Amino acid sequence: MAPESQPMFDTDEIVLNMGPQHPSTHGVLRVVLRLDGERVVGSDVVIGYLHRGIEKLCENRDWTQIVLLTDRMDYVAAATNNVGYCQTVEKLMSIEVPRRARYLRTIMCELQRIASHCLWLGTHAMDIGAMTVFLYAFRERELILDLFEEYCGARLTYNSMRIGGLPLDIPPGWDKKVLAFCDIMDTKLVEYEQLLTHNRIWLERTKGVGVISAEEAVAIGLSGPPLRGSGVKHDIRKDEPYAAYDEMQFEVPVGEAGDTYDRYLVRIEEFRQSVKIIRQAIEGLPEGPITGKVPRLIKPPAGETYHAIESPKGELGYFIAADGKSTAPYRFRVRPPSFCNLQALPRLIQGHLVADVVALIGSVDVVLGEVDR
Amino acid sequence: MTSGLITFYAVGALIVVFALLVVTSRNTVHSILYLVADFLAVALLYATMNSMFVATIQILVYAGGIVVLYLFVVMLVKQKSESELASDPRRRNVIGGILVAAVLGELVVLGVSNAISPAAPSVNAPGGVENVAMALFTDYLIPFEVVSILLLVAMVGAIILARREI
Amino acid sequence: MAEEPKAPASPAGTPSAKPAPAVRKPAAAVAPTGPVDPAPADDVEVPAWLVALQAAIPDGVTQLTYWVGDWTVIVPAGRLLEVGRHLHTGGFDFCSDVTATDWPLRAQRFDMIYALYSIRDRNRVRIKVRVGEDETVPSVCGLWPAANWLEREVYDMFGVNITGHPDRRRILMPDDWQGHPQRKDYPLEGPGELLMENPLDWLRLKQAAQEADIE
Amino acid sequence: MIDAIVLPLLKILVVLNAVLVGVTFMVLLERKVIAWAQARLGPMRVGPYGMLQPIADVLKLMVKEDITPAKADKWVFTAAPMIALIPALIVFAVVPFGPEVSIFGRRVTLAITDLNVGLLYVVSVTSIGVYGIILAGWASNSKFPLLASLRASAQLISYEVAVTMILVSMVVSAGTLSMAGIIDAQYQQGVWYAFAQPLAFVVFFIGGLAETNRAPFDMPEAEQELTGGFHTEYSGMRFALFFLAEYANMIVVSCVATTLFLGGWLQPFPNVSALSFLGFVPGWMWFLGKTFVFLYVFLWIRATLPRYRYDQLMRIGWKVLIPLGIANVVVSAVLKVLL
Repeated sequence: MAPESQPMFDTDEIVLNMGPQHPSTHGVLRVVLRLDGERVVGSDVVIGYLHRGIEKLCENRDWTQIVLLTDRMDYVAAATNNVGYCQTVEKLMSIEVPRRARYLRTIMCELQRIASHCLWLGTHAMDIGAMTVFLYAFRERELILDLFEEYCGARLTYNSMRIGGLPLDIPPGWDKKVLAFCDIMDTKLVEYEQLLTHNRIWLERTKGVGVISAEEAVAIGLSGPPLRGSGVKHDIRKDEPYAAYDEMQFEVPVGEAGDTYDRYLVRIEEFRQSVKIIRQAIEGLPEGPITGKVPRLIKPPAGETYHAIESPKGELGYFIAADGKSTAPYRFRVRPPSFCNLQALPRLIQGHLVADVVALIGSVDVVLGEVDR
Repeated sequence: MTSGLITFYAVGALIVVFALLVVTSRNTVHSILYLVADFLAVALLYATMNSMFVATIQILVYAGGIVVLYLFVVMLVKQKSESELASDPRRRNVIGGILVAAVLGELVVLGVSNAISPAAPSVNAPGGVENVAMALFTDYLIPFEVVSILLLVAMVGAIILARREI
Repeated sequence: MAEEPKAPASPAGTPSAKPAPAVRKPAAAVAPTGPVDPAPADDVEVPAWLVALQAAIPDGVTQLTYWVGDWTVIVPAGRLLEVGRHLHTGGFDFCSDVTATDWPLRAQRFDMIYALYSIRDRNRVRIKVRVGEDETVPSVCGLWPAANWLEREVYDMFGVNITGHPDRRRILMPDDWQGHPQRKDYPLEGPGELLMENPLDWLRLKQAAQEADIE
Repeated sequence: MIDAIVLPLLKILVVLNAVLVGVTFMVLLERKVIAWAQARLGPMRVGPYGMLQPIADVLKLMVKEDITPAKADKWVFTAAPMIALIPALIVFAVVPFGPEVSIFGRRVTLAITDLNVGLLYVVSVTSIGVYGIILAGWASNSKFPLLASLRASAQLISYEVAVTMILVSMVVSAGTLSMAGIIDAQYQQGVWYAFAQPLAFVVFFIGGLAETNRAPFDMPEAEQELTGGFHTEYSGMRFALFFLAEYANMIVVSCVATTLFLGGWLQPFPNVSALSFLGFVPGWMWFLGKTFVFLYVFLWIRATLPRYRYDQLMRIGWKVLIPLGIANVVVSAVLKVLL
């Protein structure tokens, strides 16, 4: 729907193309808005600009080579993708992962959640005009990237997991550094809250914007913080515990009104819960091997399974079918949380103003690498 | 005295030129810009007669307020392209011509009858703040109140007409 | 009752002695004919809601499978909406995923897979529907609006004929794209000319090439 | 002859250069202040601690290509930035920088001119500034700038009313429209109006923020939504003119606020004898110091506060500031009569 170009501005509907190249669409997302003045009358989300065909690629790669490709889907939380994939294959081959590896996986997932939420907070606040929070959030994210760089040598695409456990043990002193990071994070969270949570302008820009009820959120397939923001207490870490989450004590933050402000509060509380989990996991880190009994040439028996984990964006599910003979999965399917959360965008922005569309894209927190795969 | 006279005529000429430009310019926005320039020239005229209060009010009310709304209207309303304007049948009617001739005639008569003598710029300028204030609130109080009520009615009417649930 | 996987036509896999040389292994020698749907072993106790489902719609469930802890219900295309409505009212309110698998050498080529989750009772089930290339499958957007984009992606990637979908357009590929990329007979390196005219010839050509490569 | 022609020209020269240089250094100050607020250093590369950055900016903008969009209305497109800048600069004619001072034995008032309608002059000239923004939006002949220019003009007009109401109440309590007169009134009454009428002070400051499209009200050039607002199509020197206009407007609002509310060049507690030692600091130093405080607060607010949505901004303008302004006029008038 290319915008029709009238010579002069007339007051009926105009079509505005937000994206695919736009400062606040967090990647190559195109939202075609039909506006009546400032109000959004209708919208259509156009995606697919970053489609690399990862699912098809994985169906032509070995089981171990696929870990690399899962890094590149949600590039903001790469370790979570790796954990999700490895656990699905371990479930297929019913491999028992040693306790130390499960603890380390939990720590990595929670560190990745904090890093992803830092990026969300920074860009979300920047879109609504609070520039300083962006710099603060990225300063903390740098600390996490350093931790990951020390562990697996990379800052973005970690390749940090292997089927059956971890490729290498954590360097000495790494756990001390993680604890140090947790202390810093607690003080910095107070800074974020001071800047935003009780800020009148922030309240005015986020309260009552993009309200969605619990039933509607479940029906349209929202998951993760957007779903919990509407009051649905569903967190896969609690409902279907994986890695070492069954041994961790933490609460699942839930909002009430289901507006942008509640989603913001849910994610800010998730920061704290993640720090709490990391502390418990580091203190209780058991000794022992870091990989289970894994055959040298990985060939899962014929069969298929669906395994979901709680990524920072929502329910990240892997549906993998093996045919028992070839060294590549027969069917490799990813249920990306950003894709399903983005589906709710037209419903959320209906009737709002252009400025709210920007706030809502930030509030739904999508990563286009995961949406387009 | 002669320097006062020269400036008066210069500014006067400026006003007339701008007024003509307003009427003759093809593009509507250009004509509005000339209108703004015209009002500023009139304000300049008041300034040369050193009644600064009236000059600043002229800028504030006319140039800063009313013409901005003209510009709003012009920008929002769909423009006729230049070609349509030229061939618009209604422009070439006779009555328009007669009216213009009549007005011009009156001006000439007025100009000739009382010898051209520019109002001498007096020191205690009639346009000073105190004089205007005193006049406004003593001799012309009733018309002032009537005009303010009229404006109020106009505002309320405008709001009712543009009744979109704001 | 479980379907025995047919022995694949040609000897399987690559010679095992030599370590994997090339970075990318050639794809499966021959695409197997269909998924392994193992029947639940006898010591596994069928959950109540599954029994209730089978009771409520006797011919709705053609087969029940259990594998590494997942329950799958194989349903004929005609009864999908009925089974879906029963499960939806039974608590499966969250449709987490809709996808498909392509078994090109099987009569009913596609497997439509609906992964459902119940937030209240915290359990998962998968509905599997076998669909041929020319058959149609009803859209479940009425029951779960979440399936809207998921079904659009299945249509875009596999070309499964989904009817009753409110807005069935391509979602990831450009609108004027020819062919459906995630089909097994769609070459990894993108559409060549031969593929456009006759995909099955292309597939046989590719298999012949692989066999020649093995001797 | 000298007093009538040469002296004013000299004053204009000094003030104009001071303002233009001041504006370029304002840009550096803004980037530095926001950088410090965000735990980073800001420009450090050009000159020691980035001090020569403004010169680099000006040179960059001068040599950059100056593009005019194809179907744009050429004349209006080039005139718009000038129309935006000129009012911002000519307002400095009435700003009283300092008291009477004698240089080389000649009494010189540190203000270009002292109109008896000074304050009204300020209001009327700033109201011309809105043309620059409207015409820029219209002349660029593309959808985004047009939307932005409509927003900007609506915002300016509504906040202009609020600010004018406050100025009226200041005139009521000071008794004169002339800027120097207001400062003397504050000296006679022995109190700065910021403390005499704190509400007016706050409303004026908020109105000033909105009038210069700054901080929480920088709707028109909200990059996130309208890709750059009304100066999307501008580049090179014309864009620099808009930039200068924005910062010059900021300085104007700060100067007017200092004159009206912080007693211009008066030292704090002028008639308290104990503090008379403050007298050695010259008047214009006080004036510049107070203006700098205001400018710093402008930048500080930009670093911390998020941005209002357009309809909230209009609601605040019409439903909060203007009623407060009118109420302030009434109250100060009643007080003036009673006291």
